[in-house]
Amino acid sequence: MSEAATMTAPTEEAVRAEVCAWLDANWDPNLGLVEWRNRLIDAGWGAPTWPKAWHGRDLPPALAAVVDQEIRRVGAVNVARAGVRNLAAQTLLAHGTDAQKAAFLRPSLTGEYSWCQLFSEPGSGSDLAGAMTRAELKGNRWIVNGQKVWTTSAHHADWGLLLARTNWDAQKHQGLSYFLLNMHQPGVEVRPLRQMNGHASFNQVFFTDAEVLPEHLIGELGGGWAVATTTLMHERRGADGTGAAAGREPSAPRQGRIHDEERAEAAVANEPYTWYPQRAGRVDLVLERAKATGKIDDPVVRQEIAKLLILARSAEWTARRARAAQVQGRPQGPEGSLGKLAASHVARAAARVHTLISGADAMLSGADGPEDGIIAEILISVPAVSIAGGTDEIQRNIIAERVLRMPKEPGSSDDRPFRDVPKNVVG
Amino acid sequence: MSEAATMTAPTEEAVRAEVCAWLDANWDPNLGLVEWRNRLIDAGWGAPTWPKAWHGRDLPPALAAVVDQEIRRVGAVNVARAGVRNLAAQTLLAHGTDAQKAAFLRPSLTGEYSWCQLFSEPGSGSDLAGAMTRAELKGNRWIVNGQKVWTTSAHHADWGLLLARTNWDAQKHQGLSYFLLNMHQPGVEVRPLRQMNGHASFNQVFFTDAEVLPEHLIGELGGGWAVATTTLMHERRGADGTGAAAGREPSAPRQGRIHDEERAEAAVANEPYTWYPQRAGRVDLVLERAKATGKIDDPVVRQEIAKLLILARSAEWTARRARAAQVQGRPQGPEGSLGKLAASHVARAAARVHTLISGADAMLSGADGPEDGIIAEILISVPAVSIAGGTDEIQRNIIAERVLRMPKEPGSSDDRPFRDVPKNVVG
Amino acid sequence: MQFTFTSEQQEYRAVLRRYFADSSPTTEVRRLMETEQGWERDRWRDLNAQLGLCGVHVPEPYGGQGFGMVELGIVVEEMGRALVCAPYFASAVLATTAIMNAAAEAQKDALLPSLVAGDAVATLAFTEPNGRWDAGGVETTAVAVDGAFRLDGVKSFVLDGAAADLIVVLARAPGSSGEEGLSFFTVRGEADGLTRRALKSLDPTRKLAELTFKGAPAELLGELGKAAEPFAKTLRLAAIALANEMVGGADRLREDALDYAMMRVQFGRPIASFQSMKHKQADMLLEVELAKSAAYHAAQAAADDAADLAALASLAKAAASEAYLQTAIHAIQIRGGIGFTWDNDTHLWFKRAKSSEVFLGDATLHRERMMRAWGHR
Amino acid sequence: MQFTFTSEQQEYRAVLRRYFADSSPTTEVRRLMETEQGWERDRWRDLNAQLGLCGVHVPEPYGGQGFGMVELGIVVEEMGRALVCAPYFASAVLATTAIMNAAAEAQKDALLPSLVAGDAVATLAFTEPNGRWDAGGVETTAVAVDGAFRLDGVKSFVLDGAAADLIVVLARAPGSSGEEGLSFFTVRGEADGLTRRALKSLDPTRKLAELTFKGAPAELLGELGKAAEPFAKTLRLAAIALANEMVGGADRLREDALDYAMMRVQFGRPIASFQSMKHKQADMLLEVELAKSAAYHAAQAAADDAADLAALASLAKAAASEAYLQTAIHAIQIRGGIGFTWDNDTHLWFKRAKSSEVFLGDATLHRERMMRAWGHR
Repeated sequence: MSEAATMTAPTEEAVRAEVCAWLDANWDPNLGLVEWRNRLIDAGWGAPTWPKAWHGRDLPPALAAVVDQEIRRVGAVNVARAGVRNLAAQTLLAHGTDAQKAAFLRPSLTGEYSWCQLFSEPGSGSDLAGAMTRAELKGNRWIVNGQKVWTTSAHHADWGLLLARTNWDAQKHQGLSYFLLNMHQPGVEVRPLRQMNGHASFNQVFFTDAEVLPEHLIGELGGGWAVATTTLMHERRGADGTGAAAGREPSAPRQGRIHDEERAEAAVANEPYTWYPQRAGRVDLVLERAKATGKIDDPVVRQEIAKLLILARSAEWTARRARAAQVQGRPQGPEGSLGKLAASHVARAAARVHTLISGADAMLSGADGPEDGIIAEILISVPAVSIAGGTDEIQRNIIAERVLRMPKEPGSSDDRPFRDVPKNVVG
Repeated sequence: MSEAATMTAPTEEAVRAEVCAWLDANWDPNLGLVEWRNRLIDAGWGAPTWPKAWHGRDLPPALAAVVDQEIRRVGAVNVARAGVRNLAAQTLLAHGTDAQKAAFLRPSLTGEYSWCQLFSEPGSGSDLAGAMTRAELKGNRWIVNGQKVWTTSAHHADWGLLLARTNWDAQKHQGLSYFLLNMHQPGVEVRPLRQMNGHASFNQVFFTDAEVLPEHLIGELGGGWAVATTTLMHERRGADGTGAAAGREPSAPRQGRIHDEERAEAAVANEPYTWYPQRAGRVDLVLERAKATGKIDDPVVRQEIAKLLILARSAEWTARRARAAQVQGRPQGPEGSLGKLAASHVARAAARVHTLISGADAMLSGADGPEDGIIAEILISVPAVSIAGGTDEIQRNIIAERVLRMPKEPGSSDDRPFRDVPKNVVG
Repeated sequence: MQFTFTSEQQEYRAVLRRYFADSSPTTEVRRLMETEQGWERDRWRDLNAQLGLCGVHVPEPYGGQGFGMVELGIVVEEMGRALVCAPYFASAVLATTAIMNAAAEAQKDALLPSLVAGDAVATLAFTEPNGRWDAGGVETTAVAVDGAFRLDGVKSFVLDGAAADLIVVLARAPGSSGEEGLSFFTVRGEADGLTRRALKSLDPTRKLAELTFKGAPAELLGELGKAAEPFAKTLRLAAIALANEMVGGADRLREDALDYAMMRVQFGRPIASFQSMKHKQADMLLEVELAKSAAYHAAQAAADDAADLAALASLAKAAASEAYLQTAIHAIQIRGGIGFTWDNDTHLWFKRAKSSEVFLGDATLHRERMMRAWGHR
Repeated sequence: MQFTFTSEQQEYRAVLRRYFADSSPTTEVRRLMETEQGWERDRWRDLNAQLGLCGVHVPEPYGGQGFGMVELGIVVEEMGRALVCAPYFASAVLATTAIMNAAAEAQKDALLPSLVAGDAVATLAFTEPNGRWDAGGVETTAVAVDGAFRLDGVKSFVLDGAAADLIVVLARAPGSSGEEGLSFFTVRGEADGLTRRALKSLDPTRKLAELTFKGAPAELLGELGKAAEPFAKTLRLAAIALANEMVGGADRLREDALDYAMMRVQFGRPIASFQSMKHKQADMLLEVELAKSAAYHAAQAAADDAADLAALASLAKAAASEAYLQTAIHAIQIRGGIGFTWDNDTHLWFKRAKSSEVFLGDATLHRERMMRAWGHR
């Protein structure tokens, strides 16, 4: 939101009154999902922190939270604002042309366009800027060839946020450009990527002469890294739990055509995430499991459970300190960047405790395993927490350099032309 | 010992028989300490692994152990071969001229010369090659100015192993030279360095125009680092517990003038080390303390004690695997370099367990503290284990690079002239 | 539940931090810790007069400022950060809180104002040589001899016990046990039948004493036999205060270690540029921030009089015990040999971390208390 | 006590390592783990025939090679390293050891040769759905009905229990408890009154089954009511064997993770050149070497029939449980996302580490057993 906006921000009471009045007048569960969302968008209630010029009201986060609250309270559906969709929108708001904003923001909020992020590659895991997927301008088309990986929802995404190399003679970060790629075209092949826990919530995406229109270049040619960092910054916020996740909260089962449409949308969007609670360690199951098995009476197990609860609660309170500071509009303290690293510790500790509690049963999975296989899924899913969305090692680098302002390692600034930089052979 | 030697090594029986016969004929507790040691040295039994040309017999470690064993068995005194004295001798054997060996080896073995190591400086802790103490040749003397630190026994040493910079325009490692410095001269001031546990087992050594004779340069001018690595290699062996520590084992109280002399010598040599057992965590005290306090019945404490014992025993067995391989003359496996790092883990775990066992009493020290203050001394001495003689971080670097053959970090090879390298300002 | 400090609270913290930085440099800490008492009465009275520290959580009627546990938490956190040598924890936290929880109105009127003013220094004597941090460990007995009470028994680990003017003592009726028959008493520091012996503490900035009562004359504080509940409440608040003091010290250690790493050069580069150092500092930040969150949350819960305060207090103390000591260990390690020397200041906080780790009960004890308080059994 | 392997033992290890590397690549492990049985009888018979694995620790009179626990430790370590899919642990380690410890001479003559030859596959059924790894957990009863024994009860977590030809079962006299009234029995895999159900295991390379006995006919093995001591001895040796199998897997994981770090490039340099990676690899080496020392020492102690073997066996299992899982966690982390994929081999060992962590009792159980065995109470 703009500086000007914060200064002239209306009061909470005023906002609450205005949105309530509007909802009374407009909310109707028998509307079509897209139809209703267009109304929200026209009124600026769907994305209150966005600029007035683009479907928003320039409201500070604290007041936007009030709006979302009221929309939930009356049981109304909100716009589609979660996950990659939000990253796409924030990136367009920051770097898009008016034409691009006009073309993509509204259909994203209505849910008509769904998105996926095409950054990671097999050869460059933590080193996103080392992308080797190439985009070459041939005639009036960008021709894309290469391979991406860890792409959630690629199989049903309409558009992809693509980071591709357009200049191999420039230094690594200077040779990248950022495109919007239409996923519905022959040059794009999406293959599911099976994981050690049997789920396939990610995809590999292969480009063979895939096409991108010139007007779908975001930002400057060769300026892709700057655009990507905006996307990543918003992604990290989400991971820290400090981002606006309003759209994600599941609404209680309600009647009406619009709710059915929303549930169908959510079912598709959430399908890849069914095991994510297990990945996080399911701290919520620990006490009931300990009581069910009688291990709650074992002093040694009690200590381990206590350590886990202390870690989990402290992490939760740390995230809330960060959110509270953000809502107050005060500069966020160090606590903001710690959420992801803390989550890794919590998940690993939870897996240990679940093993301790389950004993021999920890060897069993599926229908034979405790909690109908949930415990086994925890044990073989937790290793992903400290990797997905930036490994613990990367998180520590980020905390050290961005929060603690510690210097980069020598030799980390590599000014060779990218074609001369050592790379992994992938194939 | 030389290659040739190993091939023609005599049998264990032969060696045992020969040394026994010699001891029967020569051992006499009423001899003077130096007198007796000179006999041992003349016979080559004092340093059996050393070359025949220099007081030794070119025996492999396994057979040398037999000799030491027999000397202990008959209750005879051995030569002075422990600690820095051994480092000095090994360094001279590897890099000294015949004149230097002739001048220093024998009086070291007899105990007439005691030694200290003048490597570390306030400005270069882990970075020994960053030494800033300068030696300049003026007329026919090397004039030494600067400051050393962490010098054990400097206050009663006769000679110092000095690493000093003789060329500031060469790269860091090329500008160093290695000298033997006479500690008994006006230009040398030794000040005790008090530690957080109240002990002062180290010294600071200040040089103000201290003098070194040209013939006391060891190895090449500018070749000091190569010589120092020999010293350090033998020091690390000692730290790993894989070195020949025969001389260090305290002999049981025995009668005779020579034993009194030896005890007096040991008292001086061991004085700085009284707190070292506490620094290592005193695992030996854990069970009796747990039984005395009744904490042995606490299942939680039992687990922590068990973890400690498992760690300590495994570390001990790992060191013995390394020694056994060494004695067999087989190439030492990775287990050899792990001793020091393992010792840090053991000590920290022991401090935790002692705290758990002592409870509120852990706040008390001296006569009011448990075990007459020993527990308190453990708690405030353990932090030194992971620092002294190479920090845990340095140990990990060494293991990664020398054992696992992992590459050095980029930028770690610094070919600037030393005068241009950033340094610490030391007050 | 509030998760940030108000701007007034932040301003108050800033004032205290500046003040303690000026008035309690480590040269001063070192000077005072070498004295037998560990603090100086005049300096302490002045400091208290200027900042009104002792009354921060005491209602105005007794001369206090009428703030709550959040403000008290800020005071002790800043004191822990600067390692201020003062009888604050003994007098303002332990004794004053016990009096507020247990005493009759008239007794509060009589005792609190001089403690708030810093004219008198008090402490709380409850633990005994058995080292237990609960009512069950109390063996000292109180008997009424023609109307006046007399105490017999030994108290140990009494904070500033050798210097305090007034000692609040937890004792029990002969033959009683556990939570039964417990009462608070006040005993004058100079009372007959009371022998005070300074204990040699591992942490020279925290003075402890052993008090032996042989028929020492005592005045009943509050209701006879009803001390169990106010004592438990006092211990909860004390644990929360200690946790806040500890995270203050831990955060100071972390910051100083970071400054050192930024300044110290090895192998031709600042050691702060080594990845292992960067990761260690990141881990330290995480551990300290988590412990701070627990300590702040407990203080806020106390201000809100939360139902599960007992669990949250033990949670905060357990988290602080681990985080402070671990941070102190790292802080020495980061400095290498220098960090182990007497002249380097790190050991001052290391020793405070070590004594704080077990004072009022170690992490293991408080984890078990937390589980019980939450009813997990 | 011997702290190195003889050159013969080292040569034996080298032969096995080469052999398993050729015969059990991960393509083969993946193929077999997808089968219900998890191994193939013919392949197994051939492999055993060529290397005489099943008889390594069995005296010559029974067709074995007459070596001891050190050689058995080498076999299982190399199998754990290559993740060989075979009924070795069930038949050669558990069942064969139980028979050697408990059976009468004539029974050994009758049973051992075919097990040593690999013609028959046996297993040991002792744990029950209560998941206890000791005699006290046994509820299955044996009753003599006109001269023949019949078993009733349920055994679970039985290794290769669904495929074994012969099952050695630990059962007790009705009404007995604890160490009393325990006897070993043999039951044919196809016996009436025995229902076998394969359990879905988290670790697909280790097949477990639940066996339900309803009046199943059984033959007494060894002395009636005297199984407690031979069972305890069998468990000790099994724990030592498992510890050695585990350190083999851990060392393989460590080496592969190191190779990956040397080869993988990020930010224009091999990730092996990052200090945090170097330190992690050093820590992994330390943890694995310590666990290897404990496992080797326990095997040697078994060969020497050391007095405190029970303690040393539990020590080795506890150390291996922690080291194997921790190494597996690091091995995945070092590879990043790739390490979490199904096509990457790391998870095969991770899952084996996870099931081995609790099989025969977790680290907590064995730490307590070690303390008791050493008489620390």
